[in-house]
Amino acid sequence: MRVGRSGVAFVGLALILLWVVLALAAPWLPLPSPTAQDYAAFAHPGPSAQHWLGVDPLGRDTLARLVWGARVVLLLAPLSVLAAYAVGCTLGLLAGYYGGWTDALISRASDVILSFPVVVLYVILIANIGPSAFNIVIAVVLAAAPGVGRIVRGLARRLAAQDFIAAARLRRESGLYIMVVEILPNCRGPLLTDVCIRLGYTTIMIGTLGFLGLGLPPPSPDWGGMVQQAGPMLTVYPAMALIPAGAIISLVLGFNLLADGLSEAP
Amino acid sequence: MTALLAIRDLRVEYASARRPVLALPGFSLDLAPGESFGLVGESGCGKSTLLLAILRHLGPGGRITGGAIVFEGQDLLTADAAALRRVRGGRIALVPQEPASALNPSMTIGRQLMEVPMQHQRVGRAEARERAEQALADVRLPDPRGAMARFAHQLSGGQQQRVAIAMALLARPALLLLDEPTSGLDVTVAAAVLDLLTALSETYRTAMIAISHDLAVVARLCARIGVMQAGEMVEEALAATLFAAPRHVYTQALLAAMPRLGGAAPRTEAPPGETLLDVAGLSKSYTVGGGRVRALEDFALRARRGAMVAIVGESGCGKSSFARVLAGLQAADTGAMRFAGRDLAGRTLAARSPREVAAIQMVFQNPETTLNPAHTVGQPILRALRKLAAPAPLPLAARLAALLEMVRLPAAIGRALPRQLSGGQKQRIAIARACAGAPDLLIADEAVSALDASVQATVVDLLRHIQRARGTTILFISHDLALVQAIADEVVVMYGGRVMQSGPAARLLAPPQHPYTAALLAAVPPPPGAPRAAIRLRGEPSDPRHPPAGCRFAPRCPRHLGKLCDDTPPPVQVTADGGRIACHIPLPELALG
Amino acid sequence: MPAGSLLALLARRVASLGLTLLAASFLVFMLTQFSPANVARETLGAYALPEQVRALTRSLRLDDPILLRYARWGGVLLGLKADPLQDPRLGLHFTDPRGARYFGNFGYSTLFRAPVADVLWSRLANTALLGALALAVIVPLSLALGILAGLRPGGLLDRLISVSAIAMTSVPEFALGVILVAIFSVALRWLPGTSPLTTGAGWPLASQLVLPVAVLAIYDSGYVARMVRVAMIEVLGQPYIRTATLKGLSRRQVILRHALRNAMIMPFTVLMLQINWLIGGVVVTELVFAYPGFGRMLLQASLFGDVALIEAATLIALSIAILTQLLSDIGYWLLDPKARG
Amino acid sequence: MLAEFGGEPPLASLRRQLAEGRIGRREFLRYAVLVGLAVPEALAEIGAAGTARAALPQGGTLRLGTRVKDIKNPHTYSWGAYDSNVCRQVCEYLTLTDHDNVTHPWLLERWQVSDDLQTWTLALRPGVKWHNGEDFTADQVIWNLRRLTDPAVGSSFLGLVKGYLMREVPDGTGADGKPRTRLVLWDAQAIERVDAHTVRLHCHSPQVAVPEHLFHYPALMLYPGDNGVFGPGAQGTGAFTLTDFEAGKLARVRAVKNYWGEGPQLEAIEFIDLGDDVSAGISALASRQVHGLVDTDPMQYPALHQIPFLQFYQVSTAETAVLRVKLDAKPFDDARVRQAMRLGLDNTEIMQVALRGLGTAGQNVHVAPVQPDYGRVPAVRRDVAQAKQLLADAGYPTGFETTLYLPASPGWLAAACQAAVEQWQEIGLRVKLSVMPGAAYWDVWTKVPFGCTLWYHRPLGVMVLGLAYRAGVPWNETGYANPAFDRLLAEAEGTLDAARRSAVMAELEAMLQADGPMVQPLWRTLFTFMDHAVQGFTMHPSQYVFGNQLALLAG
Repeated sequence: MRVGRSGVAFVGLALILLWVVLALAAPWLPLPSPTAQDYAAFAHPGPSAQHWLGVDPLGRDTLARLVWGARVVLLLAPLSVLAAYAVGCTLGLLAGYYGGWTDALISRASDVILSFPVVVLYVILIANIGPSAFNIVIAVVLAAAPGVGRIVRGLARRLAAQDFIAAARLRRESGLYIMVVEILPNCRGPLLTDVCIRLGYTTIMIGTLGFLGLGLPPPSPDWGGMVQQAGPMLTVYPAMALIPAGAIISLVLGFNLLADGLSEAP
Repeated sequence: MTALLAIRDLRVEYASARRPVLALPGFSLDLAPGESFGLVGESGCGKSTLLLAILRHLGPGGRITGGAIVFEGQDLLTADAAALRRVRGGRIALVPQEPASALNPSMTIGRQLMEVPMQHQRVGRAEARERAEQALADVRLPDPRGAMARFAHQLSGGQQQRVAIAMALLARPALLLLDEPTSGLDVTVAAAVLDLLTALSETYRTAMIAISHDLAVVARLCARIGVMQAGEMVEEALAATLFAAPRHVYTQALLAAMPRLGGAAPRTEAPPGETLLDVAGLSKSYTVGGGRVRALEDFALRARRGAMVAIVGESGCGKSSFARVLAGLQAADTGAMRFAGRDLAGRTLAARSPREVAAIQMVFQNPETTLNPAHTVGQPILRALRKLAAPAPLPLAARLAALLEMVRLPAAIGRALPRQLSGGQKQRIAIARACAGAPDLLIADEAVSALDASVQATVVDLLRHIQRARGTTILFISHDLALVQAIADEVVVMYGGRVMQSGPAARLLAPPQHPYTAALLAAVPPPPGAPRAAIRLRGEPSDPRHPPAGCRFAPRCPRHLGKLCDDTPPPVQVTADGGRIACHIPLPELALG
Repeated sequence: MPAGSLLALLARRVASLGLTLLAASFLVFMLTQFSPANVARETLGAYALPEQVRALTRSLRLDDPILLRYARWGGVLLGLKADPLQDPRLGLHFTDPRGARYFGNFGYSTLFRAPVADVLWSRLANTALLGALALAVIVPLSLALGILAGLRPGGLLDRLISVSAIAMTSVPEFALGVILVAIFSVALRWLPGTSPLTTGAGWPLASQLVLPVAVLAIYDSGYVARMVRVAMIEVLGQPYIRTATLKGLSRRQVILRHALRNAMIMPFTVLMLQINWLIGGVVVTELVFAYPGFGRMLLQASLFGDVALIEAATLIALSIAILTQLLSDIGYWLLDPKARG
Repeated sequence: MLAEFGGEPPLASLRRQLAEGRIGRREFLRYAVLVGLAVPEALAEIGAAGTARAALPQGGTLRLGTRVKDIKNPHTYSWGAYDSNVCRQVCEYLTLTDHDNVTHPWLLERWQVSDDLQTWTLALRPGVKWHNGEDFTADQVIWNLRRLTDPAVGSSFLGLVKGYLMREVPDGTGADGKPRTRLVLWDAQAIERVDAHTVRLHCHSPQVAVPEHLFHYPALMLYPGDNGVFGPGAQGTGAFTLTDFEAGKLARVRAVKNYWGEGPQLEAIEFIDLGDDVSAGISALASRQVHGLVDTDPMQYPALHQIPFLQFYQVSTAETAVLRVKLDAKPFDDARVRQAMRLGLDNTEIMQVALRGLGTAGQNVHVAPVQPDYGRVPAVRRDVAQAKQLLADAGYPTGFETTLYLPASPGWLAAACQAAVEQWQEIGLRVKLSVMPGAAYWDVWTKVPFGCTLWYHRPLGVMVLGLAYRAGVPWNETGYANPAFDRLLAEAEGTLDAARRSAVMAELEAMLQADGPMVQPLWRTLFTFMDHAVQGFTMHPSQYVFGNQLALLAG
């Protein structure tokens, strides 16, 4: 049973690594520039010897855009999840360890944000502060940090009631030391799974924003934007939209399979 | 008479990551109809596996790889599913450990009970209802009809255990399997459950296999006892024989570790020092679920330097609350707590001086949560040395090694992670950690109650060693009166947040005693053949949010006087030998027992 | 105490609803401060003269300080004051058949140039239809898949279902929409590619709902099924299941009588949360299928900077979310005897 | 504008030019009807006859995919194709400019213009009735025109007629202490009632385009009783009446009985909102949920082109995207830089990418070959080496970095910009794109140093040059100020002699090619697809739909 499960996780890891390797190697791969327009391929955008996966509606190499787009996703998704974790863990630890008013304040504020339907929150945020890599990070932090905070708060509360925390207090450790050294390392297990799920979800979200026209400004290769731009060509050149869609699916699948494997592992 | 149950060379394995673990290498047992057999052994020795193997229901990964289990002439190992279902619950019934989780939380008690006769005796609903209600009455559950409509969580632990017993007995099985029937219950409640089981087995003549880590419990229930170690029965004998003349060295160790009333160890020889801790009128309350719980009320205690003072009482009596207030984890509401001349009552750790913090340290109850699973076990000791201990010329590593040596652990263990340690080892680490700052007072809050008997004994020994060798005052908190009476110099008996009785340990055994003290003593299972104490308490501790106006113990007191006890807090009476008893019954009358 | 605790719960929830709405509405109002969209310009079109834009900005009082605008908006919403935009002297022809002053007046949508109330409710009804249908698929599908998978963890069926469920949740809605349209509208021509909810073209309403519902249901069922599976596995590992088995009950009886109800408690909450998710999930789906619903309206309003409409939509979405939470609490209260005390 | 006709009566001048072969028949037709010749007569003069309409089938509901936006205040409409298309079926205009740029009388029977082009007499068509049976009268026309020119109403019609019907008067001081002005009709009698069916416009300066202005999309003739508000059941003179309307979803008009003109054949028209997603439009057409689209995006072409049951319609226009710079902003203040930017682009390729071939390459002159006053200039060629050299000369041997601002819609603007940016890379220009929401861009479009502006179709090149490149005019987004250019432009505006004017225009265009403030890479061909069942449709350069001309084949 475990072999089967970890096999699934392995597939997930392999999918992620595939994209990571491609993204890292992008500058050295024998690919055209992701923004270069091939006017010759324009009329026949399907896969060809020059363009293995064809070109996009503006005649740009799909493979190159996928690979360079992977750099964007694989930078933005982990960065924003990391930032969300930094904020979420801080809030969660404060609320969970200190309790009382600190907890009430943080928890109520989180409740307000968590009550928003997530996509609505992202749309309102990005539509108002404008689409850019930095703002996407801001949006993910605002939308995801309360969720992380809630998990960490629960863990911290449970851990704070344990005897080793009382023991630490008895040796006059500061609150900061207890939160960071005593509590935080023990949140690792449950959070690791959550990180993977959130990475997958953030990838979807970045794609969705791109699809809604709220993604990175052109001509940056943006997977969601690629699907959206190729959407009108679907009936004529289905591959143009389905390939970037497949790229997003494979990466999200990778994160989700890994999360599944991690959560099932002992 | 043929055997009801014959187990031959039973071999059980559990799948594991590397290779299968042999839980039972070849177990054999014969049981006659109506016979009761007790199996004792420490956790992980395979005794629960045996019970589940008999019912052929080993959890995931468990596999019976050899042997035979013949029950009423049928080999259960080859029985088909239908036959197995007839046996389970019908002919062999299990009283599970921890009834709280063994009862379905979303199904009424009544429906869970009715399932048994409906399944095994093919009776209708009405008939099943009647039988279920009768069964609840048989296990002496108050208000059986009302209980039918309730859910498990609405019952207390003792009541849940009675329900589980009723469920097991409903189909009139030929064999009853008892899995740790009293673990998790308070001593007075456990005593009542044991009484009930004894009575029932006499009434129904049901054969019984009872397993426990507590030799006293199986001895109380069963005529024949097996001692199990690592999957093998190392000794088997009649109860009286086993106690009188244990043959196997393991059995001897078990017996030696078993605390016995009156079997007092040598007391502190050191002359009583000056008063280190003087607590008076201490109160502490919490808000829980919309109500106020008075965890401590007018609490008083006095400890001399170098003495071992014990606080004893059942769960929720307030003993741990006191420990936390004393340690400074929480502040008291009112009262005085003078420690080495300074009042600490209203001051938590943040308000105490470094020296005051270092002076009072604590060893916690649960070995599983006392160490941070993310750090090596040496880390908290090192931190304590750095934060609490006075500067010393020796390097930290050497001081760590010395502390580990003091708790009789090898120095190398400091680099291990908690999960690589046994429960006893963890508690030793906890003691070393607490001693790093050379405290004047060490609080041991139920520090040994989660440990197996033999381990418990060695940890207690260690504490007494520290007490003697370092002159450390020890506040020993426990629910086990027998243990406490054996090791402590002074004992405080608590109930419902109040002190019922206090005084020198030795004088607890003889009247005049508080009725609660007497009940606690009576609840300690006596060795086979010894006379049984008759005092049993009614019901269970009342809701701490709504305590009685008078004596806290009044609702359960066997010597309840009436309105006076209910409405008026009892006076504290001082006995001739320095004991203090809070009771309305005059001392001479109390002395009559 | 049980009934009392439920009442207390209700009271707490209503109070938190009010506070949350207040906080959220202010948050959204502040957020629209950052919006680059200029309502006056958008209203008048690209070629309006700058002075026309300035005049309309003044008329719409868009140059007032934000706190003042927020207070005014709140006053109008509560029916304490008349909507200043309806002043006929402004010549905006903003009139609301309900009058200028009533409770629940969300004001005037500058995007649709109509009272928000005129725009909002019919779209909400359309989205409710979509959401209800999606839920009607999600609930039985995810429960069936989750329970089947949870019965034998690690078994072939479990692995099949688990991996499919993960795969289902790994496909973003917009990608799924594109894929389904490619298959069912373009290649097979079985279903219409858009869902404008008009039947003139011969596509019955039902056929227009199939793909949007499928997108929502497929993405979400995978997620919920995994939750149900976990709950089922956890419940099946509980001691009371062993008790039931050792009573001599058959596996079927154990699962139906003892496992299912307990295994439903956690997924029930999760399922109720899906209503909240659906409100957001429809944004993408409605865009892909040109469905005249709440989500697409919200997207348009956000891109346009229509504060009144964004506020209204947000508050309604939040109210639904919080009311669902309340429903889920009540359901939990009914499902789990422990919650009843 | 055409300020004068060289002293000669306009019609006589046109006839002479036609006779001398100096203008084409189409141009003659266009100007002749503008100055008052009825269309059949004008057609007769050029030897053509109106084509008889084939018998069209009756009945059916036409469904068109579009955006359905608010239509309540017709006089303030701002989206020509979206909102006025619904109202146009119900309410009508005094004139009609057809897909050939020829303006016909519509609710007017005819018009007459004084030789100085300052007095326009508009005769109403007799027999036109509102849906409620009332006569259509001069008083109602005057009510509409006064309302359209009332600044408080805020109609964009005002901008068109400002130059010859309005004047500014002081209006106190503003909050900033500066004096304010407001626009009023230049004379109380500017709009004169002659009799019950005749209105006369008195202009303070000559204007030839009055009939075209009367077809400006907000200039709908509304029923005064409706107080300028349009909605279901509103009065109109048109062939249809509005029955249902829900913004963002659907508008539905139903045919009225006893329409004064030809048609309608259709029973009803539904305008169905398909949102902003261009894919939805394709899906809707492919699934035959709509018969056609009002507006299309070049990206939709490949898919729609493939659908067998669709008919392609197109019309060349003067709609374009201008990548323009601010002349006072470094480094664009150097003419060599601007020239390098033009030389760095292959306009044909940009057009191919951005419009998928549905257009023609621009010559960086912002006057379209389809405009009658276009003057022939040499085609532009990409020359990377020369562009680099020019940049080096200007002090940018390695190029420079800059940001190009553009509105988010329409989408092909971004495509054009991306193509240009990619090509500029080769000459060392590193351009970042900043896409702004449309409303945000239109707020700053005259201020950003480097922007991409969409210019819609206008019938004459001089109109565009006058709006965008004359020194000091409000829409001069580049700050272009060239006295020689302005002098020549005024000359072109006052020249009716086509050959002479084209020569002047060629000079103007050459100036723009030499030191102009922009690159203008393409001209758009507007197109759409309609189901074969749709009859009588022609593609209008402003995407207008005339429901009374349309019909649906059964089945």
